Parts: sequence; structure tokens; C-alpha cells
Amino acid sequence: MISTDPFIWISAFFTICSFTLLYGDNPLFRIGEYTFAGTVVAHGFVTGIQTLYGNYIPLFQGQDPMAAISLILAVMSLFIVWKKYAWIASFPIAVMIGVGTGVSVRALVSTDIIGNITATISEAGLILVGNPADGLGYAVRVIFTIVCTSYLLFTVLHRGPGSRTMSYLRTIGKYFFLVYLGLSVGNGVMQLSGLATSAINRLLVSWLGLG
Amino acid sequence: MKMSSTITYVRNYLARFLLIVGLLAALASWYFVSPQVDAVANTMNLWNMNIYNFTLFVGLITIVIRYSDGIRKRVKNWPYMAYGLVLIVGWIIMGEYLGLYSDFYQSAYLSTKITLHIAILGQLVFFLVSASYRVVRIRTLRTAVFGLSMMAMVVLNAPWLLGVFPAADKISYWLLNNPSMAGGRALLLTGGIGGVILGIRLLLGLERGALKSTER
Amino acid sequence: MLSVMFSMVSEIIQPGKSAQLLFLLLIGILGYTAYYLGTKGRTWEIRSLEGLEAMFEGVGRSAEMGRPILVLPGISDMGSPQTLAGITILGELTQQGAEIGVTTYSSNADSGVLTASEAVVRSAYAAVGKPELYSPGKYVRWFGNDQFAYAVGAAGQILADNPAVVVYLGYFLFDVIVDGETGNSIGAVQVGGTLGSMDFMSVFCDYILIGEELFAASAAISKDKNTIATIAGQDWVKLIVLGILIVGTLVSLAGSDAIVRLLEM
Amino acid sequence: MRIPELKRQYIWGIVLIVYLTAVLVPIGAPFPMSDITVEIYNVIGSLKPGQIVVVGGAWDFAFDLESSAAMIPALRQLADRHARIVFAPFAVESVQYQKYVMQASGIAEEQGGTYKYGVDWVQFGYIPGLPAAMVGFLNDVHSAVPADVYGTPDDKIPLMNDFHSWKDIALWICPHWSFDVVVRYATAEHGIPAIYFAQAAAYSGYSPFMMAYPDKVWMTNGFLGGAQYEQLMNTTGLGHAAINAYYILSAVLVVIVILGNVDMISKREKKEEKK
Repeated sequence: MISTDPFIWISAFFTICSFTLLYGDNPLFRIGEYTFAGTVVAHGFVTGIQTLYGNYIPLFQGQDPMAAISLILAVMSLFIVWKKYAWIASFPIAVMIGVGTGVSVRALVSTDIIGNITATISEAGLILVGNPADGLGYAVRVIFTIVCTSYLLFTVLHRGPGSRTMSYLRTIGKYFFLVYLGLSVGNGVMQLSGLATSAINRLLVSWLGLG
Repeated sequence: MKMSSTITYVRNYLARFLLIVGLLAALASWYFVSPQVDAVANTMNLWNMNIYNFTLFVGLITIVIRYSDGIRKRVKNWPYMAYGLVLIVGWIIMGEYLGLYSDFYQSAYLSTKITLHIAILGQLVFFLVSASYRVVRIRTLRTAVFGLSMMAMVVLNAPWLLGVFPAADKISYWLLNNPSMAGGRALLLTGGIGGVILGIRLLLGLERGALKSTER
Repeated sequence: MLSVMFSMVSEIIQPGKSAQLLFLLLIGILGYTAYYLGTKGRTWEIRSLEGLEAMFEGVGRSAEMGRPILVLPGISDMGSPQTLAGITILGELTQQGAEIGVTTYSSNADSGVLTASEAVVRSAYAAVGKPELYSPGKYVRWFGNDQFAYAVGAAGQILADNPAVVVYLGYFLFDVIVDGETGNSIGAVQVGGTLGSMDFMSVFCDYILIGEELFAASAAISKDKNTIATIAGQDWVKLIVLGILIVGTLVSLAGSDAIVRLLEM
Repeated sequence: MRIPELKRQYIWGIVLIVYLTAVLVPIGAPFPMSDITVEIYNVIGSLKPGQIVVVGGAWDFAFDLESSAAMIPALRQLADRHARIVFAPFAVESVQYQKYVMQASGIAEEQGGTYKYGVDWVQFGYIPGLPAAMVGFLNDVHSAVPADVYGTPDDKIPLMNDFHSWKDIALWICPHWSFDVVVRYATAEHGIPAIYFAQAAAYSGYSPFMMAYPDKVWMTNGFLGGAQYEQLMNTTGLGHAAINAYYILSAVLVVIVILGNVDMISKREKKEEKK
């Protein structure tokens, strides 16, 4: 049975609006696009005000006067939209870049670099134990990791002795990367297919009462 | 003239100083046992969070400027901009008046933003299929390797193959866990090194483009 | 003596992070050494980066066709090095474009990145002596802090502005699928570089920067030899990592977990 | 013979037909059953009447929708066991998501089921500030969330008289992406068993948790997991629809890719003829 809930109808309308992107640029897609942006921006504002209110209660109650510095810095970011005084925003931007990079650099060293090195090395120890399929798998992991990493050398052995070996290694590395990319796109198809099912299922079941 | 260039110099260095202190404090508090360093890092972190919250308003201002400019100049799509502007203002009023958890607000959000989100996720597979028609063509060895690995995975996951060849499940699992995982790992490993070096370029003042944002 | 030093170190350094710190210092020293040698006149030849060449050509192509360039720095925040690399390249392309009259647009999914992008575009226009062309909200667009509001917004922008080149540099996930196919439908040349969703990017982009090539490109695009020198530092670190991997594999095959324990120190 | 090049829009038309068919006509595509899904079924099946199960976590509704395939039949199983359900959303959109799965399961009185609000199940409002909020919630529920989503204070809700801290939680079910927080705080610190109806994209990242806590943490994988759970509960739903759709789509994709290659070859031949 077709739904009588007005919100379900709005929902169905916007689902259809969104799907018209498949047709190309058209008014319905534009309505969907501007609704998407509009609701996200407004919703962000409504929740953002609540968060800020919570963060600055201690300042206005006089418990944490130091918080005023952060408030001033934060307000400085707004100057970016004022052409003449836009330089004022450079200080908060510097804080964002500095703190942000600091936090991610330490995570990169611990998980992405050291974490992956230890994982590779410990798996190398499993190549000769256990059943052959698993052992082969671990061997493939170690070899792929090493060869793919050598593909990403930019300046080493570009010319002169060893450059030929290096170029072979680089070529193999490129094909290993292509295998990785192909496999993961292929696996992604199944997942994306599921997401399409949810969207269409939602439309047909909740709106038209089919399925 | 000389005065203003001195001021610019001081400004730039003050910004660079903030950047370096933020970066080093975040690193030092992670590696060293020191309450003082922790305090500096926590303070900087708090500043960063509050700045981030405020940049939301920067976004709101730029979107309002862009839309109202567009409407005034009657650019292409200006009627939608007008609609967007009305929607944003109306929505904020609704949110402040009814509250985030009122049934009306929740239903309105569900039938607009969340619905559009679900619908666009639902279209991804359409885009991927039409791109596959165009891209997965065996032109060279490169495209052959890519295309065959991709289609192998698609078929190994397919229920019609699993029905007659149950071991397909194990093969796809093996491929994902070994060659595919290792490729991803090499990307992360080297990308991590590149990221750290980028951090060092920031400290040395060499990442010119991004640092422009902290200069006059 | 050694044990005294060891206990002192263990008091100052957080447990389990000594190897990490050493590694960070090593990368720092190698990066700085490369830079220092660069300032002393040492130069390195970098193998060509297909994606970077394509970007340079893209600026020219946009000028010929009279169409703009669109640069997308991804969906992450200012903390991600990938975003910073994207913003660096946004700045350089804007500047190169501004010199020959090509407009560069950008769309951001994060308000912090939006703020920084505005600043970068502004100084790019100032650097070529055309500050009057810049105005806030004109070149950098934001559609809310949301992955798909941004993706749909950028797709709308691609359809409206008809860019000749679309550049994806930064952290992307599924959102690249929406913009990638839309960009292809208007016949734009697409260049991409990311670590997050390399797989989907490779389907939609004509040229890709595989993984770390993104960071190398952000250094090489400046054409500044001291900056490029740090790429050599990057390579030395990778050689050391390769060395550890190979030695570690052999040691591990021999049945010892010494290297793993050393790294977890 | 010359095959005309397929336009994007034609391909999309074909794909759309695939999905409409898959949702409307259940073709009953086969799929393998996983041991881990059966194990999860048994874990929920061994709950005693009246035990408290928390359904909670944080993420976007659109991504979590995938997990609803397994979450909806699991809620019905919880109702069969007469377990009491507490919904704890740690993201704004999770509130809507939890209301949605509850409604879709049809176990509440409002939908003709037997579960009475306040007695058999409770819905909280958004609890901000992960991960600290998680720690607060586990230590003292009443002070972390003083009222439910409708603003009723906890002491006026009968179920909440028996629910004070982590000690009262028998099981945590997470249909949201942020499973790492659940494992780190609920399982690692307090030993609460946790079930994750994982999104396919999150599965590989979080599967090491299963190895770390073999008898405490269980995960299903994406829509396949949903379909398996539906089969265990003898129903069909989103999981089956997704498997059916992929059954057809994977075949269609193979055909489309072959057509693409035929197109390329035919163009190449044409060029050679011209030469």
C-alpha cells in the first residue's frame, strides 16, 4: 500500500531527485543538490552552536579565564572572509596545521610505518609453519610489500650500474599495484551493489509498499 | 614601507612559531613523560578544536556570500541558490525553535539529508558499472592485469559461482588477504614516510603551497 | 653505565615508544641532511611522475579551451598530510593558472580546509600581482562538513563550470566515484592521487599518482631544488625500511622474533 | 557485425532494471553460511529472559543501513528471548537509525508487537563526546544519560531501575561503524561480550578484534551476514535482496565488460580497414 506519511513522500521525492543525476544536469538534481548542502550546513550550525555553548560555559562563568585566548584565536579565523584583514586568520590556520600535523605524524610513525613493518616481519616467520596455502599467502604478502615499496623509490638507481635491475623491479612493482587495485575494485562492486539495494528497497518498500 | 614590511615579517614568524609549537608539542607529549609538555599539548589541542568549531561559521559566511552574490548577479542556477538560502535560514530557525531531538526535526532530517545520503550511495554502483564498460578493456598488459584482477574478484564473489563452486569463497578470501592486503600495506608504509617528510618540510618552511595559508 | 642510561631513558620516554621516536628522529635527520645538501648545491634527478606532468599540461589545456580547472583536496581535515599536499598543489596550480588567465576552483568537505584554501588562493593571486581578482567565496566552495554533500556539490559544480581538468589530491573514499564519473561525462581530463581509495580513483582518473607519489608531487611542483631535495631524504628512509624488511624477514624465517621485539621497544 | 557503443544512460537503465527486479522478485540466490553467524545466533539464543542488551554505537545512518539487514532479525530474536533492550546512540544520526530498526522489526507495541516502552525497551537521545562518553555511560548510566529521548527522567522508567552500570549489561550489539570504541571500553575493560553486524567496508579493518577476543567478540560480514541471519530467523529482507541483486548484477557486469572489449576490437578493425 502506498504510504500516507508526508515525510515518506518527501523522502521519496528526494530519492528520485538524487537519482536524476544519472540523467544529467536537470532541475530535480539541482533541488536535491541544494537541499543536501542546505540541510548539512544548517544542521551543522544547530549542533555547532550547542557544542560551542558547552565549550565556553566555563569561560563565561569565570572558571577558566585562559579559555578566552582560544576564543580570540577562534574568532580570528572569521577574518578570512574580510579581504583587507584576511591575514589575521593566518594564526588560527597555523595552529590547525601545526597541531593537526603533529597528531597525525605520530600516528603515521606508530601505525603506518612501524606497525606495518612489524606485521610484515612477524608474518614472514609464519611462511614455513602451518599449511602450504597459508604459507604461500604470507610469502606473497612479504614479497608484494617489498617490491611495491621499491616501486616508490624516486631518485635511487636512476642511472648507471644497477639501474636495469631497478627498472625491472619497478615494473614488477607497478603490476603488483595494478593487481591490488583491480582486486579491491572488484571486491568493492559487491559492496556498492548492496548500497544500491538499500536505497531502492527503501523507496519501493516504505513509499509504495512493494517488495 | 619599511615599517609595514617589518610588521609582515613579524606576523609571518609569529604564525610560523605557532605552527612549530603546535607540531612539536603534539609530538613531544606522545613520546615523553612530562606533565608540562602534556599541558602545552592539551592547551593547543583545545585551541585547535575551538578554531575548528568556528571555521564552521567561516563556511556559513562563504556560502551566504556566494549564494547572495549569485542571486544578485543572476548567475546560472541562481533560483536554486535562493532556495538554498531560504532553506538554510528556515532550517536554523526550526532547529533553534524546536530543538535537535524534537520528532519533527528528526523526521525532517531523516527525509532530507539522510535520504539524499542513502540515495547517492545507491548510485555509486551505477557509476562504477558504466566506468567498467569504458575502462576494463584489454588494450595493453597494464589494463589487462587490472581488468582481469577486477573481474576475477567480481566473479569469485558471485552467488551463481558459489552455488556450483563453493571453494570460490576461499579463493577470493585468499586474494583479498594476501596480494591485495600487501599492496595496501605498501601504500600505507610509504605514504606514512611521505607524510612524515611533509611534516618536516613544514618545520623547515619548505611546503610552500600549504604554508602560503599562514602568510600574508 | 649503560644500565643507568637505559633507566634514565625509560623514565623520560613513554613505554613502548622508544623505537618510534628513534625512527622519527632518523627520518628527521635524513630529511634535513637531504635539504642541507640541496642548499649546498647537490641535485637529484627524480623519475618522472606521470600525474604531475599531466597537471602541468592541464593548465595549458585549460587555457587553450578557455575552461577552468577544479582541484579537490579530499574529505579529511587539516591534520592529514594528504590534505596539506592537496592544498599545496591547489596553491601552485592557482598561481600558474592566474598568470595565464585560467581560473582554478576548489571544493572542500571540511570547514577548516576551506579556511586554509581561501588563504592559499588569496596569496596565489597576490603572488602574481592580481589581488583584485580574488574575493572570498568565489573560488573555494563548501557544501557543509559532510562527505557526500561535498561530493554531490562538487558534481554539481563540475556540471555547471565544465572544467577542462579535474584534479583529486588528498584523502578520498567512495565520494570520488560520484565526481569521477561526472567529470568523465563532461570530458574532463582527470588526475588523482590518494592513499585512501586508490582503487576507485584508478578507475576514473586518466592519470594517477600512486600512493606516496602524491607527496613527491607536492614537493616537485614547487620546482624549488631545496624542496625537491627532501624527496631524496624520503628515498633514503625507504631504503632503510627495505633493509629492515629484508633482514627482518630472514631473521624471522630463522625463527627469531628479535627484530619485532626491537621495534616494539 | 557491428555492435553500437553503449551510452552511459543505457547502461544505467539496465542496472536500474536489475535492482528493481531484485527487490521485487525474490529469485532465491544461493549463499554460503558462516560458522561465526551461527555462533552469534546461539549467543543471542542463550540469553535469559530479562537480561539487558545494549544496542549502541555511532555513525551515519546511510552507512549503517547495511547493518540493519542483520539487526532487524536479531531484534526479533531478542524479543523471542524476552531480553530487555536499551538503545544508546553516540551520534546524532544514530538516534534515527535505532528508531528505524526498532520500527522495522515490529516488536514494539506500537507496531503490533509485545514490547512495551519503558518496561521492555528504552531509547536514549544522542550521547555526545565519544570516547569519553562511552566510559561515562559504562560507569554510571544514570548520570551519563539522566533522561531518555523523550525527556522522561531515568527514575520514572521501570527498566532503568535495573540498569545502573556495565555490571548490568549482558551483551552489547553494535550495528554502527564505530565498533572499535565498543571493544576498547566495553569488552577490553569490562569483559562485556560484543556482537558487531559489520559493514563490508569496515569488516577487514575490525576483524583483528575477533582474534584478540575469541570468545567475547563476534562479527558478521556486510549484507552476506545479514542474509545469513535472516535465513537463521527464517525470514527474508534486505540481506536476501542484496544477495539477489548481486547475483544478477555480477552477471550483467561480466556481459557489459565483454561488450566494452568487443566495441574496442570492432573499432580497431574499422581503423585498420580504413588504412
